Amino acid sequence: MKLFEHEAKDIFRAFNMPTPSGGVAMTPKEATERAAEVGKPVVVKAMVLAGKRGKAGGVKFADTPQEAEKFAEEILKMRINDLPVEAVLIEEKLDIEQEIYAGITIDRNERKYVVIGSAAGGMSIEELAEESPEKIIKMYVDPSLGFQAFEARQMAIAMGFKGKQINQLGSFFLKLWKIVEAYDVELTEINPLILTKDGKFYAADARLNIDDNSLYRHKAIIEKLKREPVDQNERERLATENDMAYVELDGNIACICNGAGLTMATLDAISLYGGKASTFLDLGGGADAERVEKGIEIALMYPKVKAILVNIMGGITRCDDVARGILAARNDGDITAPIVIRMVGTNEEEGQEILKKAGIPFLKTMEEAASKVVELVKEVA
Amino acid sequence: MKLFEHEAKDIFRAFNMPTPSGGVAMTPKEATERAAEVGKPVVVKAMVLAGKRGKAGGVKFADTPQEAEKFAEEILKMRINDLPVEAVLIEEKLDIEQEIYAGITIDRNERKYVVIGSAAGGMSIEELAEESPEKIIKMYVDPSLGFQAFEARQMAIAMGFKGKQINQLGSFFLKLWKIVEAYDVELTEINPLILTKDGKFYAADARLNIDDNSLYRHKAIIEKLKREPVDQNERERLATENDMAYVELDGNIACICNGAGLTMATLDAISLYGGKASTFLDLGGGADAERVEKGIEIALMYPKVKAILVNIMGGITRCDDVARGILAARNDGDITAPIVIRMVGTNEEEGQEILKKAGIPFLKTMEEAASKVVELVKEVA
Amino acid sequence: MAILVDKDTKVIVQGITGGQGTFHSGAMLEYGTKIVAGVTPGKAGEVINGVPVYDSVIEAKESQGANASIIFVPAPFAGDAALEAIAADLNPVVVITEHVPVKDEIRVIHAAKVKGITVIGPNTPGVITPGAKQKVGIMPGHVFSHGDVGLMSRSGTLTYEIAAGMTNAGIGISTALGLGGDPCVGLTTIEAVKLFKEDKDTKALVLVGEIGGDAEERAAAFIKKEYDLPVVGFIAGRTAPPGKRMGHAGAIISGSSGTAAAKIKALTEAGVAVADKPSDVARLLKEAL
Amino acid sequence: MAILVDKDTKVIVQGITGGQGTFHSGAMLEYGTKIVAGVTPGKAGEVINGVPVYDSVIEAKESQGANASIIFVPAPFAGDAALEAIAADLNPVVVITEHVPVKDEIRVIHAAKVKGITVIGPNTPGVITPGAKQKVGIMPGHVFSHGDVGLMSRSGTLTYEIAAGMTNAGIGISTALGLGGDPCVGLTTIEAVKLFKEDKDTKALVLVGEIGGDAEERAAAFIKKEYDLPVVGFIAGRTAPPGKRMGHAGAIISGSSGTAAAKIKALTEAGVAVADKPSDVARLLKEAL
Repeated sequence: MKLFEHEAKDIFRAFNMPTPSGGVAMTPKEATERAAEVGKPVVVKAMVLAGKRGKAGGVKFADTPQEAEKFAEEILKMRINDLPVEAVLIEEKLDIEQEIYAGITIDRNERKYVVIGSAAGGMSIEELAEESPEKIIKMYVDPSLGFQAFEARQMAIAMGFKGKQINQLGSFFLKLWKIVEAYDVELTEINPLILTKDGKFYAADARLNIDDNSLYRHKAIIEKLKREPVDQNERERLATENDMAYVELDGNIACICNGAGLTMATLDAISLYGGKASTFLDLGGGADAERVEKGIEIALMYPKVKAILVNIMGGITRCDDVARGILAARNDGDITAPIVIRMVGTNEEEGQEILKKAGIPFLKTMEEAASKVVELVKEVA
Repeated sequence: MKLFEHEAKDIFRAFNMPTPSGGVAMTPKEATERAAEVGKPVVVKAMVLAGKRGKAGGVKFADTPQEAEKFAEEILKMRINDLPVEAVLIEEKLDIEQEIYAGITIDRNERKYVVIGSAAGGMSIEELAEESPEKIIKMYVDPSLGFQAFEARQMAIAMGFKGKQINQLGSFFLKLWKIVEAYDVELTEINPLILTKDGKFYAADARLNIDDNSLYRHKAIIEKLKREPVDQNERERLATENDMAYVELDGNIACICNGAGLTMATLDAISLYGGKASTFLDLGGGADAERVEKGIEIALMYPKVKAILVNIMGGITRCDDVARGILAARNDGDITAPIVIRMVGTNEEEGQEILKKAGIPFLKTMEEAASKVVELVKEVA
Repeated sequence: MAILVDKDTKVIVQGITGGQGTFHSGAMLEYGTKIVAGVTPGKAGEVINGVPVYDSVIEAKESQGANASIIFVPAPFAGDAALEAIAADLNPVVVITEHVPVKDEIRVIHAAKVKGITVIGPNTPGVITPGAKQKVGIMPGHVFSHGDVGLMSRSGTLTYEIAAGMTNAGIGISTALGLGGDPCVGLTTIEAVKLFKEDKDTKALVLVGEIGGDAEERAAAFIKKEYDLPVVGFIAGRTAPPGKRMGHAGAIISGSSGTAAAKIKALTEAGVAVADKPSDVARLLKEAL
Repeated sequence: MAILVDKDTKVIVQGITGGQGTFHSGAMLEYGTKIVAGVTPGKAGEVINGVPVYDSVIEAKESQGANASIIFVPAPFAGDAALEAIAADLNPVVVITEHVPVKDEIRVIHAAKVKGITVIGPNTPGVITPGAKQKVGIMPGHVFSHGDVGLMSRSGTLTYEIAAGMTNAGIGISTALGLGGDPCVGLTTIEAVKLFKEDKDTKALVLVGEIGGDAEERAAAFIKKEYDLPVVGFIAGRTAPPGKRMGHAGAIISGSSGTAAAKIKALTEAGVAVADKPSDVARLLKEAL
């Protein structure tokens, strides 16, 4: 679950991490009030769960409350990365001495949390990693001891800080770690973490992603946020509700399969035969007829879809169940695009029998099926 | 810091640990109200930070609110172990199927937390350890992993529980561990933890001691309790405020020394010569003149004191500082009992010079000093 | 011979009384797996598929002499179940459960590492050694035939697809191994290659990877230096867009890292024949052997 | 020879810029201790008593080649400082600080144990080896003279009292060691006895104990079985009442355990000559040697 910047900053403040003064506004009028409260030049930022909002025009500096209102109005109307801007955050514009990067994420090779810092913040860590990898300091967290205060200070030292800034910046890293531990955070970034001209550190930005698998442990915070995850469109939300993995792509063939690896391989096969997939839809293990029907329904809600490829490798999933699901979808008139079916494995013969009786054709290999669906789309176009 | 039972139970409830219904009362009238709210027979318990309050008459069962009021009135007037009863706790009288012991403390040999349980609760764990040690189950907590749910269940299994009670009791132990971790608890006991006839577990009692050295980490809870540690008399409190170790004993000679080991050894030496100490007072390391004077002042507040033995082994503590402190106390007229001084080590000669000039006698070995002070007391008596 | 699971493997099924545990313990027993006990706290005395149920792993182990565990308990309790298996020195510990919080995974993996225990998964189909008729997992046993090719993969059904293709082509498997679809898993790709290297009955490898992380690149570096037998690879997700989780929590391209192209390049440079389609794997194996 | 501290010991003083750190680093230097660096985060570049100050232990160690640490930082930060010293592989780590939370002590002791590092204390006067003119601690150096008797104790000034008595009687010390007055300390009594047993220049032991716990009983059992040289004991707190902390957090009789009587009995049965008064220790040593 990705938190909005202002939500993340509420948590930061609960851990005594300094953030710029200001607050969130849902309307241009509220933005004026927030800016007036700050009483200094402010930054107006789009609250949207998408990266690169700065480049999309979602961050503006305003010298007066009136200007803040104007920018808030503009920004609140925007969509960034196909997502609506939910609110704006009005914050004091800081007097910047230095922009710093601070983050914690999980290193999948080490199977450890890794704390990352750089004195060259402001740009994305990926860009920084390409341009100046030597400027990135990484420290792995011992799984039995956790991240220690002395290690947090070592981060600051390695980043080139001196004197009391070692303790100040170390304290920032330590608090960030405590937040990671407390909230099952899988990725957090403060970029930039700002050192002001008068020598203070502030979390000027805040990214905080909570491990979705851990949300059952954090009911209090979800309750407090009073919202569901919002970085999804209607189809994505529907798929999540039905516990299906669903990703939209640029092509026009919807792939409905069981298993993530098989679904990816199916997408790839379509590409090999010159087609382009529109949809990654993994039904998961042991899908029954109803689930198959639901999957077809969700896939067809996406306007780009011109054809469907169902590719099932029966293991726990039984081919007869899949066949019944397809049949039901057809009988309900849900299948509004050409469909190609490939289905092998558990109860393969029973499933094929059902399809045969219903006059629905099916294929035996995924290569045949992929090549067939690409052909169909070409005919439709 | 020892918490009162009702304070400990507030924490238990915050961790979703079932406790009997009821509440605390400061007056007999409040006790009636609490009992009426419970609406069933209740137990009226003295809130006092002393063991064996049951044997002292501090726990009574009342069938009606009127009876509860009467018992509350009696109990609120009591002193148990020389401490006033601060309040009474009125709680539902449970329908007991079994009394269980559950506790967590620190094992000083293993340098680990140890979880302790017994299906034979109700009596003190020390008595139980003597009578039926085989009924006590102990499990050490791995310092890097902490106490795990499966270990908590193993406790319940080893204690002889079966079926869903394994999970229920396991959950009790796990919550107790989480409290220990969250609040730097050095000792907690639920004795008895009651299994009711309808198959539910309740923390019927609650003992919770927080490591005094960790209190700086728990300001929120201390704030919430709105009290200072209360299991001390005025002299003890004064010594604590002045960061001195102070213990009152049955004899009549106050020992004022530097270092806990030396102070104990001085007490023992007095006993060897046929005397009895009234006071253990360890000034700590590096005591200055003011501190020595303060120590003498506190020691003499205890009415039992008939003579004082100051025994200083100068290391960080300087004998001249000690001499100046004694001199100041004498000059202020604070020394109202015979005093014997033994003082060696750092700046020994300067210190002795000061005492000599002031006409205050001193001795060179602790044996001489101990034997001398015992003589003095005999003369006084 | 094989790796991880063989005829001497005696398995405890943790969470045997749940739907998944009951269903798959039945399927495993049918395949031939030696399941000696099940564990569900509070349900000691029950019997599932003829298997006695205990309250704790240690009781089950001590009563029945088990040496491995497979875990079907729900995600919130899976980490605890794995720690219980590790504490009882079962090895390997196969965690089928999906959606285990990554913080729990890290704790489990670290605890296992300290004791030298292999954790497979979480979010894995498990391990199967067809020659010993032992599967500790949820894969359909009939698609795996006995032979001398080791198969490892980060995904389930894709593994079955490739195994079925191999079986149809008359190529058998020594051990097939699901590594799990999560970013953090116990046994890593490179560790699996090392295990197969030590197994004298494995004469070739199939490495099925997917986008996300650089486990395949690391394995490729090892293969280039240390592994002399034929290896055929397949990488799923060539057409996956960056920044999207493709079903598996671990299948995500972040920035320029974790792409199929990079993995295919690394494997090719290590002398691995990389298949374009799952069905090419069997053909490339035949060419290589 | 001696134990823990000798002429090759090169010490880092953590918290050197604080009052205690500055005062005692001066006293240690005066005694002859090789202090090579101090550490106070944020104060790199300062010089205290001629000793250069660094921001971190690792920097201090790498710059000056230290191998031991003494810690004077305030209690809330002492656990972190000890973990920093342990991470930098300094050994021993002497924690002078009093009032360290026991939870922190447990973490530190465990972390050290995993790496085979000796932690002395917390709440200890430290270690002194008079023959090498090295003290890593706060004891007054002049009361300890060089010789072949090992001295260990759970208290400070009582140790000085006994050491002074030995010095006056012409008995010298190989190494004297404060174990610390807290219930949980790093180096335990029995471990100290074992270290002295391995030291061929220690010909006899003085074991100064006090009420609380059963460290002395455990050491007595070991001495009975494995230690053949003379041992003289002293136990403080014979007249202490149960249930009261006698100054040290660890000096408390709980129920019937931790009494002086039990300790004296165990030591006597192990062949240890137990002194009635501190001044008897030197006499008993003379008789034994």
